[in-house]
Amino acid sequence: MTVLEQTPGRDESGARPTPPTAGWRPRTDPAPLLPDETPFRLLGTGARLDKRRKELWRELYRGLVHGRRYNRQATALTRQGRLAVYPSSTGQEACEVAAALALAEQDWLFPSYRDTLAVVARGVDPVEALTLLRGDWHTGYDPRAVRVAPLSTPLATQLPHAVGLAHAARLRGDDVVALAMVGDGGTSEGDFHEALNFAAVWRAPVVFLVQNNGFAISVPLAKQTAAPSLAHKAVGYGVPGRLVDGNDAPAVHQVLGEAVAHARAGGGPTLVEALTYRVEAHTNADDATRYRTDEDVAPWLGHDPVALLEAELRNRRLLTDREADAIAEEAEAMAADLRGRMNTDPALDPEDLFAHVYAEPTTHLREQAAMLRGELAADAADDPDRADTPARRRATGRDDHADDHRQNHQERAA
Amino acid sequence: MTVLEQTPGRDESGARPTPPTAGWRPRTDPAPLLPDETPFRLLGTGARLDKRRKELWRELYRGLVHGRRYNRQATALTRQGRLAVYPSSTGQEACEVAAALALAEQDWLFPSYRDTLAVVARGVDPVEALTLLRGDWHTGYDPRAVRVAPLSTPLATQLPHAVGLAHAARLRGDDVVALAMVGDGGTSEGDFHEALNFAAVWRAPVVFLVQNNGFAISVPLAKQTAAPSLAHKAVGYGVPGRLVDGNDAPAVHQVLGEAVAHARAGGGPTLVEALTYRVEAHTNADDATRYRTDEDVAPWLGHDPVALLEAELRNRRLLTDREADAIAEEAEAMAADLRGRMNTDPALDPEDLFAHVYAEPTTHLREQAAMLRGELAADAADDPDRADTPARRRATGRDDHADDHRQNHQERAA
Amino acid sequence: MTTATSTPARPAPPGGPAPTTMAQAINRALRDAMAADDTVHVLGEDVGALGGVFRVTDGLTAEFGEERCTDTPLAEAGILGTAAGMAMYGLRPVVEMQFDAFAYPAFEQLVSHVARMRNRTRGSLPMPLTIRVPYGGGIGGVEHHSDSSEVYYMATPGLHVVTPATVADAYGMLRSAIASDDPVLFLEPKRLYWSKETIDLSSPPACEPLGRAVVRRAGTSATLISYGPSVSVCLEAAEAAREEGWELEVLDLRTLVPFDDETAAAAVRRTGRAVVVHEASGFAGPGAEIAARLTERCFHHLQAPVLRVTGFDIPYPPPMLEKHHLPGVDRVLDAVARLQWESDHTEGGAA
Amino acid sequence: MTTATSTPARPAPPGGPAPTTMAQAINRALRDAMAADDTVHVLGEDVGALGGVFRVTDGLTAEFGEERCTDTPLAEAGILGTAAGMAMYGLRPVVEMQFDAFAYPAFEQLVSHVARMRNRTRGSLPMPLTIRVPYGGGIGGVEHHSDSSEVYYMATPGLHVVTPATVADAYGMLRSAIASDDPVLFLEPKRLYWSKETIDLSSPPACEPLGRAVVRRAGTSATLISYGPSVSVCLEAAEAAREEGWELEVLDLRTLVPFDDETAAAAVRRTGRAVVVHEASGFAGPGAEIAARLTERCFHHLQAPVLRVTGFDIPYPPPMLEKHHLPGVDRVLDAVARLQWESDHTEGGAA
Ligand SMILES: Cc1ncc(C[n+]2csc(CCOP(=O)(O)OP(=O)(O)O)c2C)c(N)n1
Ligand SMILES: Cc1ncc(C[n+]2csc(CCOP(=O)(O)OP(=O)(O)O)c2C)c(N)n1
Ligand SMILES: [Mg+2]
Ligand SMILES: [Mg+2]
Repeated sequence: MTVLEQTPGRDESGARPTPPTAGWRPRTDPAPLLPDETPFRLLGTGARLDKRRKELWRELYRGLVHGRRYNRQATALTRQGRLAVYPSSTGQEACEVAAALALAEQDWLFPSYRDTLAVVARGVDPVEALTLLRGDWHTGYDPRAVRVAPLSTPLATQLPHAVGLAHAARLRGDDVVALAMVGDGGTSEGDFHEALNFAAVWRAPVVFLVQNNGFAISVPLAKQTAAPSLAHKAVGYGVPGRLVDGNDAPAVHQVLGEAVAHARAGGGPTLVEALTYRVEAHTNADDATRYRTDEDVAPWLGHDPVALLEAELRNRRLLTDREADAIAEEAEAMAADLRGRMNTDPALDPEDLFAHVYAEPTTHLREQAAMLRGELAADAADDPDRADTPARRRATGRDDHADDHRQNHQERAA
Repeated sequence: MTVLEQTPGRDESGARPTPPTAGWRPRTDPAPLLPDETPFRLLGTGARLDKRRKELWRELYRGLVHGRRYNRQATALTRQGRLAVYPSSTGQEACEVAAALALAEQDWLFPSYRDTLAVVARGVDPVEALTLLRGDWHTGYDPRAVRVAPLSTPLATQLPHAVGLAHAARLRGDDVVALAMVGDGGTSEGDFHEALNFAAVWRAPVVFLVQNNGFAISVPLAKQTAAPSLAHKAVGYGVPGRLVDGNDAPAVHQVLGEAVAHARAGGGPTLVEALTYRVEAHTNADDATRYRTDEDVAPWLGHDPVALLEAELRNRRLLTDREADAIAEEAEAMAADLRGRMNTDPALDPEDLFAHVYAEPTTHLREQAAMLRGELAADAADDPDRADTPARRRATGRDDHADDHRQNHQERAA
Repeated sequence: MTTATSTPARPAPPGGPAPTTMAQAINRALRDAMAADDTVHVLGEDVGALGGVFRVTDGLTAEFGEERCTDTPLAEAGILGTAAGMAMYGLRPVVEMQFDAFAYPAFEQLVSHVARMRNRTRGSLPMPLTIRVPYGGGIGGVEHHSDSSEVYYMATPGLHVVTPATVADAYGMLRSAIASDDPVLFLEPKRLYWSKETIDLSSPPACEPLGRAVVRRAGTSATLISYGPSVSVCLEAAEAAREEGWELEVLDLRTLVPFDDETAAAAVRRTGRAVVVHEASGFAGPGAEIAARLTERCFHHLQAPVLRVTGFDIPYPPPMLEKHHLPGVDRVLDAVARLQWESDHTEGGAA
Repeated sequence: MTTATSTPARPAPPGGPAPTTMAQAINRALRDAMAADDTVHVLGEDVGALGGVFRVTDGLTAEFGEERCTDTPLAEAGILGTAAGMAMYGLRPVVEMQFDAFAYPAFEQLVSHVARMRNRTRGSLPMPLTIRVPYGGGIGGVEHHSDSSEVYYMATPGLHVVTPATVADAYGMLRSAIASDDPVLFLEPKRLYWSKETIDLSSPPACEPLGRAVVRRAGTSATLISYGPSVSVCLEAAEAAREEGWELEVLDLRTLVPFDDETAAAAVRRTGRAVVVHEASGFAGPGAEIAARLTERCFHHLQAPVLRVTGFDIPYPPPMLEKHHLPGVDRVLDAVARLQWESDHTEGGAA
């Protein structure tokens, strides 16, 4: 039996439709696919922790502190003109960090444009992760090497990629899970729907993490969907839907971890909705006062992922002042390093514009590259007699340079 | 309070997101949105009928018989080359007819490419309804006059149109419901998702009818979705999902009627899944033996919508032999009329190609129309001296006809 | 993501000439159209409270209510598809696509329905839709925020495609687009949003109708043909060209579909030399059609082939490199220099 | 809906020359590619048991299993998007879009990802995807079944766009497309599916590489430039033209991107006159680029402007009218006649 034949949608009769008998029943039981009424939480529940989990919670804390600092630093870099734009995930660090930590080495992460932090938490160099946002033309990191897809700007379009990659890995017999991140707004796109459906039909090892942070730029969730929750979308694909407090890092990690394990075991995809909040404006260029008030934000400031975890760790005596200070210092050093390395413009070679459009540049692109090279050389040449007359810079390969050019011209001028 | 502010997704605080308190609850109760475990049925349930319903059932029966005959006749017309293609709805007549009858005069129908029968059942001339399938360039009927959108070939693309139209009518304060039809395959398209979501958020008066006929051309439902049922998709939009035996015409009519009434009363959209079966091949051009056997089809032939209703009516003594014969004769006459009127090619004017591309043909299109007119005139002219040399047919407005043409040419030739 | 401005497009004061940005002029055109005709509805992502990421719809929801200016769910096919349905009911929707590249999800709705609905229904269901698309580069946008997608629309029969190059045109052409009974792609050059003119929007200057090109600068040596964001580049180049002894004519096409053959061909015949300038990639770009059709119509007047100065045939470059991609004054002048001037050829012969 | 054929594209017998249809040649190319490379996966709507609505994938699932040739859910963006993901993992997906117009839902995936992924990742994530699109008219298809959508792809940097005109090319070019490390739009002229050639697919005839145009008929009077479904029209026209005393050269472009400037320009320079012929609409159609670039390169060799014979600028017409829309022999000859022949002009002068 092949992988595809094991998919859950298929009954024994293979491709045959359900007969029209009075005994028609749903093809799978919907009950276990529906999310719980309340979001899953761990912080404040008095959950018992073994040693491994204690370590994990501390590691999560470290990630949150670094993440918070990273967000702050990146936003500062936009003000200094060192980044073209930065969509901060302040307030959402629990989701970002837990997503990265839920994956094994060989797994793939498919981040959305807001998820630089998850990319960094996965181990990508903090400067490289900012390459696109900096105004450079490429992802910076090597996606195949780090198993992190490019940050996806067109919303929800990365979700089918995650499905295809996970499906391909499964077909090849490889143990790879893909985790794809999307926002509440992104769930409205057709690509979200198609990705979920393909994943379910193919039983692909994918985990979909929706960060419901309340807004799509200025548009609040109520204008985005009328669903009981976004996790309720899962049943429509025959996929389990899970709801989690997105500011409770251990809870997010646990739900994602279970979903990853389920996928790894051949159980197929899971849709996870994490309830969180975008504390800052959409990006540095946005003015959030136009669509929400400080009062709207306030309750969420009291439910801060960093503060929540820190309080719990201190309560449980899993974090000393000294340790907290050390982590803060480390984060400070990371920020200083980031600042320093972002302080210079990257050296971009204009000819790279043509280098990777195709495996081999076409003749046509080589001509264009040559033209640009010529222009740059002319600009660089300081000799004013040669450089100031644009007419001196000529592209080649045109008919006016053909052998019979002059002759033709003379006929014409005659 | 405006229409949009009454939408269910919005709590009192307007655009503000739910606070992150432990008291988080689904924004609407999912339970009533979930479909029943078994499809709704009326035939064979001993339901009591008042006079109005008796009349309705007889009317439905008449529609089914006509519909069945229409499908048969149209398929025959493809064999005679009178129709370019015909996607038959044989076996699905209950859905087609009930959909049309569930609507009031002022309502709109948005059919899919397979739903010619629903269009005819709504009252459109049987020949006009076939115009596009015949190979003509337009819908035949006037969509605005009959409130039937063009049969939609690109799958699921008509669903957002239905939402937009219903929403527009509601904004204008008009009492209009839109009923949009789509196949099981069509539910996989992004447009299905986006239409359902917009409808729910806007609380638009739309009813979505999915005819789950088991196949999308050759692809069986199991490869289309892993959902418990297609009706389970509804909860993910905050919309009620209903499941009905699609071969039970009174049941389909009742479920659709309730959904239409709900929409009319401002309750918003409903998603109805009708379980039915495509008894014939996808179209006359398809070869269904490649993907299913006669055995697969057999159980459905025993659950035929026409036979089911006829048996019930006869059981209940609501149909006499004489009445049944009269209806069959009527249907025969309709088919004869159809045959007769389809027996000639419609008179198409090639210049119509340019007539409705824009409100006013552009200069550019007028030139092209003139060129075609010239060609046709040349072809028509019997004078062989004039017509046989293509070079005699000249388009106008080119530079070779400019005033200085000859002069230029002579310069050049010099 | 979105490189937005935080400067609101505050409408110009109601009376008298005042410095006005293109964003403000578009905003005013929307307001005036909505006030004049209650079937005009604006919809899109963030067009409500936020006023759009470029603030072009600023204040419309406040003035006309959420039903007239509506924040939609985030789904472009859904936006255009529902707008098509609204148009089927007789409304005049004005749709905002947040950025050029984010109009692509709506491509099927556009090509298969919006462009063809009138035709398929013999005029029973016209599509009086306006689709506003901020397009083009030069604003330092990250990837997917600077595409010049006009040729996709030009190649689709049934659509009108227009783009303003001046503030006054932005107002007048948008009013005309909204009034049109056909679907109009109204392409807004992003980097001109903040360009200013002193105009009186309470009595807007007369504007040529859609479908007419306009000569922005008269000249005799050669004709620069352009539209939208590249018109100002051409005007600058024409200024600079005087040093070289050239008097360049500058034609602003304004409407790409339907194309104003008469004005464009006349301009080319006048000078006998022409260069088409645009930001979009050259290969199969807008300039291909412009060059091809003008050559068909003016062949014997041409002293040299119609040349094209365009973006390269590459994915739109990032902020740090876009200056190399965008047609600039130098590149335009280089092309003019290649138009086979006699003096040039003498030189050439001597070289 | 789908105007399908019920004649299966039964593969030609394994050895020796045999009459083979284009559909069979494509089928064989897919089989051979799948047999040669287990990373080649076919996916699309109805490509499995049915073998595709044109039977082009006939037998592949039976031979290679459902995992290698997969019936997908009905969602084109999903098909192309998941295929892109498979390519990211190193597979070589071959995607079937059932008909031209049904590729539009995948437009965003194509333009924003498939065409740009290699560039954005500096080659780390190439997209060795082949996207098969049956295109063009002439088969009596109802609306949305006969679009010539090639210009949308030509205008998108990062894609290769190819289309065969002969059975042998269909085989060879598809093998090359699948072997390419870049995304290739492989456009299959629907009405040539049943065209036949006698070839030996067990040792397929050598085929020019992608990127090369081929002269299908030598001539001296003028050059007809075409591709895909219109090449045979041009050959027929060339035959008929002899009566008029013209010896027409016929160039089959084969690859639209990258364009074979060298061969095409040489052909045009040889005759000094050229007509571009295609089914797609003319305005901003493929012929615009072809005419514009050949004029740029051959201006002084041209005795007349490069003319275009194309579909009208209208939505693709219905079966009953398509004959008026499609470029036919007469219309091609009319255009040739307008290429300003001397004899002609003498006549013209006398008229
Ligand atoms: C297809 C597409 N449409 C529009 C945009 C413009 N845009 C960028 S971010 C954004 C809002 C995203 O909201 P959400 O999905 O909730 O993610 P969040 O920003 O909250 O992380 C929009 C509309 C886009 N990037 N892609
Ligand atoms: C967007 C789009 N993709 C593909 C097709 C080709 N096609 C026509 S009918 C069909 C199957 C439709 O299946 P379903 O939605 O279940 O409707 P049914 O034919 O069963 O009525 C397909 C794939 C199409 N018409 N539109
Ligand atoms: Mg959000
Ligand atoms: Mg079906």
